[in-house]
Amino acid sequence: MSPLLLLILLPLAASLLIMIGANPRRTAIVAALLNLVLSVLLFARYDLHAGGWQFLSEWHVLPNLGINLSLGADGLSMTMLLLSTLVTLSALWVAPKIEKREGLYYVCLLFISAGVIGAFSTLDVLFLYSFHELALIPTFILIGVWGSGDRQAAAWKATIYLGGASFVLLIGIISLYLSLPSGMRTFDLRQLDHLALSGTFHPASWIYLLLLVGFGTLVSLFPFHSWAPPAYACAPTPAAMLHSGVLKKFGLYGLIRICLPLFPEAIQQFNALLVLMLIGNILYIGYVTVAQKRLDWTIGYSSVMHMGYIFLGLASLTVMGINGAALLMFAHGLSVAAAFALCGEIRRRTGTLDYSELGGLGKVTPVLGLLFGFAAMASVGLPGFANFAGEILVFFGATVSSIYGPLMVVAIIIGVWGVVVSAIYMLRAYRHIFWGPIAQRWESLTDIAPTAKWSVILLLVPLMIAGFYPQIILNMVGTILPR
Amino acid sequence: MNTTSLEFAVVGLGILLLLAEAFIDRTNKDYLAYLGAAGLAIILVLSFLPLQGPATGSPDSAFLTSDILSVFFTRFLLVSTIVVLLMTPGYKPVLARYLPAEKEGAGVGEFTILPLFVCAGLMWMVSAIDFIMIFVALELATITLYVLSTYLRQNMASLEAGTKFLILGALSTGFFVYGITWIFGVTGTTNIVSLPQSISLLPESSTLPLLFGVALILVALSFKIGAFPFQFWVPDVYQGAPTPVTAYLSVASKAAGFVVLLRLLVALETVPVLAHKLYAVVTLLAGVTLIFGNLAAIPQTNMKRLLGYSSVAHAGYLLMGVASLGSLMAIPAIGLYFAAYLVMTLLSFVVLMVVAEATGGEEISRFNGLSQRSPLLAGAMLLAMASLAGIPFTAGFVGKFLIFEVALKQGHFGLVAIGCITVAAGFYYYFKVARAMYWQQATEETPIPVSMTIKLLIALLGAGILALGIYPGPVLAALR
Amino acid sequence: MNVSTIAWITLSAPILAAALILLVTRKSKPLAAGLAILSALITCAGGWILFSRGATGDFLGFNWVDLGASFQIPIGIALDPLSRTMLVIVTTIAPLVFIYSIGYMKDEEGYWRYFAGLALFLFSMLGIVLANNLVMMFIFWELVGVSSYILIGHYFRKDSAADAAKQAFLVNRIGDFGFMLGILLFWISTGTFSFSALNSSAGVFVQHPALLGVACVLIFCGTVGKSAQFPLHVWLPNSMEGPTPVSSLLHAATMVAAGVYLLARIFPILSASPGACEVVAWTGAITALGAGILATQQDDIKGILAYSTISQLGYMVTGAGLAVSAALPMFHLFTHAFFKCLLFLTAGSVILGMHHEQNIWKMGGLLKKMPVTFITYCCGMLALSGCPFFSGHYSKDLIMACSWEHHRGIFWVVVIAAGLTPFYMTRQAMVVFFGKARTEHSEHAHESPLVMIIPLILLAIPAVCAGYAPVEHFFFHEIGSLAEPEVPSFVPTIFMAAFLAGLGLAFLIYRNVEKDPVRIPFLAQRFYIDDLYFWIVRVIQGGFARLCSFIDRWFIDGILVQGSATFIWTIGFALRFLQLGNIQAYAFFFGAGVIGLIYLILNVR
Amino acid sequence: MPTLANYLLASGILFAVGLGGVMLRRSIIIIFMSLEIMLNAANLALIAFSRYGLVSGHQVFDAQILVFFIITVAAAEVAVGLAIIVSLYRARQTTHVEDLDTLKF
Amino acid sequence: MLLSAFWFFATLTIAFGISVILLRNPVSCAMSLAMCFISLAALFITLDATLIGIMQILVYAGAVMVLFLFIIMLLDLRTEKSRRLNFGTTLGGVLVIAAFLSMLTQIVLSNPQFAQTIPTLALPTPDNVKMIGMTLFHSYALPFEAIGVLLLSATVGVIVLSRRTLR
Repeated sequence: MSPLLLLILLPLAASLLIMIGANPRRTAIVAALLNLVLSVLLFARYDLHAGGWQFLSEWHVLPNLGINLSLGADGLSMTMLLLSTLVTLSALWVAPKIEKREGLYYVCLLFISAGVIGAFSTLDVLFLYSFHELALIPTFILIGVWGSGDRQAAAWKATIYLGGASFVLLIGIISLYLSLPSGMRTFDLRQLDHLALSGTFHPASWIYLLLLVGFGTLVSLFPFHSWAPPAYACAPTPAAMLHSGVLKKFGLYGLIRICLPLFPEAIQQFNALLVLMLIGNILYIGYVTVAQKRLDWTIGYSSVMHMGYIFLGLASLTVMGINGAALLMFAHGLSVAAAFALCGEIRRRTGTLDYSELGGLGKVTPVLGLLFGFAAMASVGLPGFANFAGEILVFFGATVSSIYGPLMVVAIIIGVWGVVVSAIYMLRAYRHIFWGPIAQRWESLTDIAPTAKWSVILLLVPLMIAGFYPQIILNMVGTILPR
Repeated sequence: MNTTSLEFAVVGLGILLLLAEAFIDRTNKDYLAYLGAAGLAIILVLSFLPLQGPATGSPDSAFLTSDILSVFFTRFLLVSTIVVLLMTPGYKPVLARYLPAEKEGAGVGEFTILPLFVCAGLMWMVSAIDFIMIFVALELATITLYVLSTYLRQNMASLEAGTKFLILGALSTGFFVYGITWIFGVTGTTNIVSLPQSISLLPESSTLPLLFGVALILVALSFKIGAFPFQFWVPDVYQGAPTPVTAYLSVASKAAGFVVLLRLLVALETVPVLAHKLYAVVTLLAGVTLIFGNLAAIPQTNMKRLLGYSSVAHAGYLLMGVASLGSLMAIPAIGLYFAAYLVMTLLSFVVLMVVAEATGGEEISRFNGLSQRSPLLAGAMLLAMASLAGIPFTAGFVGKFLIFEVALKQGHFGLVAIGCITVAAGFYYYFKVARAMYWQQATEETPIPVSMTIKLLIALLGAGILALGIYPGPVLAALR
Repeated sequence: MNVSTIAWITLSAPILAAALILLVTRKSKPLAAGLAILSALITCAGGWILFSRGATGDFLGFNWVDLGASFQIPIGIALDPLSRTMLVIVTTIAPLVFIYSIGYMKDEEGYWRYFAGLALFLFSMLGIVLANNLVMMFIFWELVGVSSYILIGHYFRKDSAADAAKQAFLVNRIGDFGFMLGILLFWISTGTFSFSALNSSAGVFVQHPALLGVACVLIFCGTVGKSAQFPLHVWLPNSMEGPTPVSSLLHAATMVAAGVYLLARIFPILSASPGACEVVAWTGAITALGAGILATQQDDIKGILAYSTISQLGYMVTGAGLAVSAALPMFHLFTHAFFKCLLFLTAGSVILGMHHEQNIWKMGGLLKKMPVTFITYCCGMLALSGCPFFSGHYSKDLIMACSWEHHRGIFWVVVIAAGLTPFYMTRQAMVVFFGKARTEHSEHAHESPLVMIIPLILLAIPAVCAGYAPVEHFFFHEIGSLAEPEVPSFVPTIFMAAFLAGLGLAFLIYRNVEKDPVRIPFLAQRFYIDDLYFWIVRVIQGGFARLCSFIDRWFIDGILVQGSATFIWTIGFALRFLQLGNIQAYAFFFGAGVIGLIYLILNVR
Repeated sequence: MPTLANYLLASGILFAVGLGGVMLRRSIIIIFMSLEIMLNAANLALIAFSRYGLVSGHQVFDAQILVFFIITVAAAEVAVGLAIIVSLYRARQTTHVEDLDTLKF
Repeated sequence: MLLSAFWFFATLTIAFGISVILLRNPVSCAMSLAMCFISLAALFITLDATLIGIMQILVYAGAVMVLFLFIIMLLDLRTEKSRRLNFGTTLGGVLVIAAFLSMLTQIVLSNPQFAQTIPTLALPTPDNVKMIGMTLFHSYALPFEAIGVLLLSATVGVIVLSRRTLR
């Protein structure tokens, strides 16, 4: 059995066991732990010198349509798989005690996990898409049943928006497939890359636009972002972690995987558009974030804003920029998951995330405050966390490509300014929640529980390792790019 | 083995069961359903033996054919009839409530047996290549379905549905017949296969009358498949008719209509003047049907009515495939879509029947909290809804994927754009059911009892959804 | 041990200490302090060894980022005269402040947090000093920022401290915005960010002097933020909310000087751009003058020192902008480090003696109660004021002379600032130590414990001597020439006159006064710059943010997203009413449909 | 001699009359009668086409067979239809289409 | 001769057809319908479709009409109450009919083939029944069998629907 298939099947098997009646929490965590161990092993076993796709396996589904369930991983997928398993374990671990329908809760989470793992480990574009969609219904249920705030509206919006967008994406994928000469049609990434390299394959540039809109919406590219903040704000903690930390990266992964190699000209052609949109992400969303009055919305919008940096890296079309973008994907996944985990912990204690009601919690929950400080600083892009390395690389990449036009220069300036903006809202959040005088009613709060603490540390440690020595990730990611 | 014998076997089975019903004195008529299902299952197995069409030159060969389409849809019809038959024992309580019965079980037997005649009619219809045969087979099926729709004689909804179906159905029959008349008058033939050749010999002046006839036939077929603006009967009849009949109408009867449409278009494709116009019209029909079906479904609150609109919506997707017949993959795509449609629609009707019986109503709000009352039913319904909405790894996704693939291949960009909007709308109204089942609280907590037969049906149909969604290869191979 | 190993140990000892304090010794006060001090002592030893060995070289640690030959970000140590001298300054002052902190922080909560922060700061500062390239310096630059944030916000439950910490971080970030752009601009122009390569790359810019100017000014933005130059100076006075040793170490002696060190680091390339130098020099001069003026009207003992620090940093920056030699600003940095550290520590001693009272108008007559503090304070105060035979005199004099030589306009500005320094320092000394006790606290003030006194005495020595020629030669002969330029003899006289005028005037005004006889609200309110910034942040930025938020909620989400959903829903809602339920209506629609379809099929082409 | 067009127009008018009856009358029985008129209009056209034999040039009997089938089907349809109308009447005491409007929207 | 027969019966057929949809009393309607069918049968005979013409009279004017009348009597249907005429519906219906007829006329008149008069018969009339019989039971055996099933099914259906109580 292929190790990657095992990686996909473990969460599914666990959810099956839960449906049959196994202890939900224990089963889920064991499966996630096994998955993490497995993915770390695979990460370590990946042969950097050989590069390329490894751990390959293939099952025929519709061979004459060129659809096969082929699994395989290169450095980028390995990185994303590691991210997925890390966040999955952390999310399951940090999940609070569920009173009603505990099984369904964990089944939904495991399905999301299986979906993202599948998406990151398949070589077939159609399965890439399909696995991602596996998360749609579980998210709908999770937000609707266990969410907070205006959860129903948020769940509806996210579901319809993402459903519609991914259908646009599907249309794009089919168009891409159809633009291959008949007889050579395939969904296999390897063959697509090969055809593109050999110059026999020139998909029309409007297909790129479809893919950009489709993938872009999943990543909350401005102006297709408005589903994300309410969904994250209202989702139960583990769902928000998985969704913003991992699932969202799928869109970026798709852009790197599919669009970069196949649409070299179209990307150039529409780069100005992309740059304009990402400026919207950084500057406009940045300031929207500044105006937020609740922590969950702040983090939700901040995760939208940070996508702008990853897009900047992609738009730079340079080795540095794309490396930076990939590193940032990994880093942002971990940091935003940690932030949401802690956000959930705060909410569980206080029942509110309104800045005007909170304050001074640092005194009664020092460890929570410390960990949140780490997460906030990571999000701000402080050196020592991988986010910083990613951003730096993105800036260097963008600088290289800035010789092509003044728009990129504007984007860089705004991007660097965005670092200031992100500091504004993150420090504001920290200031309002943990610092300042403490209100009487918060005096008796308890500090973070060990499970939550360790699940956040589980996210922060790799983040710092990658921050101190980003080359670990860059070496892996670099296998998809020419040096 | 000859194909026609399959239909006669079904008719024979029906007559046999009628006799049994008449002479065996049992109040519990469940055995009829099981016998019928078993008989059909045997016929289904037989259909996998090497089949031959009627021998060339024999009189039957002018009426029936045995091609991939007919074989596939014969099996399709058999499967859907089996499912519907197995649903009937679960529907007994409703029949008992609305039939003026002298003793227990009266009327149940006929309700179980009549679908067999419909099945035979539809089987003839999918194999027919002559308008006369199509007409007769269509009427056999339709007239029996009038009876079945009105079956709950003391239920106003059922009566109203039956009357509407009867009048509008007869109206469409009128147009069908008139259309046949004109085609026959101009070309001198009623045979679809020989139609192109006859047309090629015609003088130019005959084009207009020919088009007139074809247009009227299209009207009748649009009525049958529920395409806008001939869909008006669909939501009303679906809502009012007995649930197993609705399921049957929405799956089997629609499929037969599509097969005829396909045969007609495939034949006329070789006629340049006609093909172009026909595709334009079908494309337009597909567009308006998609919009109407999906958008009007959004505000629905009655589950059966919602499924009615959804059936119109799916007719739109199927018409999209029909409009793309120029592609080699179109017919397999449509066939697969139908296979998917069968499992997902029937599954939702099965669950609907059980839930409606347990809660006493068919509104979506009756599903509130179903996931707590019966995780099995809720899970099955969720799966069906996911498939109807087109979530990957379900049959519905593969169907949509192939349909949109051929549509794009044929350059129907407008349809695809409409499709994007309607798919999003579809997410909304299908997920409304999921919301009721998972988000809402149930008014009562008691578990819903599910009989073994229903459990078996749910398991089979659910497995079918997943199997088609993950590994559609075999079905697709059967269509090539 | 070879030089490289010593250098790496020096650099990494504090971060290890910080990590250990965070992870292991949080519970134990002595262990936390001990670890921090141990690491400081190790760095001190390392610093002196490296200095005494005259170690020179570029030691690559590892490639932090390595994307092939074309792009690498190395983490490496550059040892040269400049970094060695700076290393010695930092590592000498740091242990003293660490030790002093034991006494000062004895009764405070968050002990471990404080020492971990100090250790982290020391690590970051050493990183800045030793960095061999701009990106590495930027990394540590940011870390310095965050450690400063942690330390200023030590009393995080006080609103003022929390706000001050946030402000310090953000203002620094604004400076770093320019710094980062400068790095990018230099890199894209020269293809390198290593200091050695950069400083010899002036040739690249021969064709594009403006580009070089812009790049240098952008880098200088980093200095403006970190060294609190106008207009980003606002955070430094507020940062006095932190514990006094922190103010002493970070916000007086070392961290704020990092900006000056950065200018010295890129001095060769900076001096190749006259335009950039002009900007730098003027910024420094304006800062020196403006902060000097503001210092005269502050009431907070630390506030006065904070503005004096800004003013002195202005001197240093001016020194750098005169493009004479990298040694010029460094020399003032060197002397300033000692006397300003000393001044802050004595201020801390006073504050502790006054039971955390910081308003000078509530003190008075402390001369007798805190004699050692007073004496050491005088050393620092006179050095700062530029009194002859005290260290500050020499470095200031040099800058003054050079500015006469190179830029008359700046000279006059600097002279006025030089006159203000003795004025406000004398004011402070008069009010705090002379006269009679104004409050209860000042009557019961007491001398500080030994652990605090000893660092004071130890620092007083260099505060006096650091400017003497042998010392200067010992530390600076390798960095660059510090020869006094040939200036007319009246130039030193003007300087002396300014000193005496300031001293005398303050003595006359503030002798035996109960409350401040001079009240100038415009100055007490800091030129209203803080209010202006507050207004900008609140109204302009806040307004923009709210506008964006409004657009996002009501236009993008409201009209575009929800609107289109509602639109579709409405169409659906309307369409369902076609389904009238009436057979005749259906028949009519059917008939109309037939007509339409026939018409279509007949007429479509 | 009447032309084919005469017959076709007559059949067309008859068909239109039937269609009009379906659209305009409210009694289900009459609507049903109108439907029968439509079928008979088709029969007339069929017989005419069969007699004139446009393609073959002589009388074609296939059309008459079709008419035969149509008459049979129509009879069955009438039987079932009237049975439905009777049950409707039994349950609602009405044969008016306006009264059938519970299923809508 | 034939022409005048055509005009006579065609006018009659259409007139009775129109009276079906105009008369208010159901019984009159049914009678008009019977007359309509009878004149239609005459038209069939002018077209040499004697058998069909006779069948038309037997099945339609005979059996079907009796059924209609029987039901009208059974249900005791009175004159349709003169409910307010829905002007919109009426106008719409008339428009649809007019459009249909205009299109039909256009189509019929556009084709010169339709202008031909009745060709002479190749075969003598008496063989008509035989020919139909041969065709029906030989070539059309399959649809004929299907019609049989249809009748069976319809019978069962009618029984189920109209029995007062089910056994």
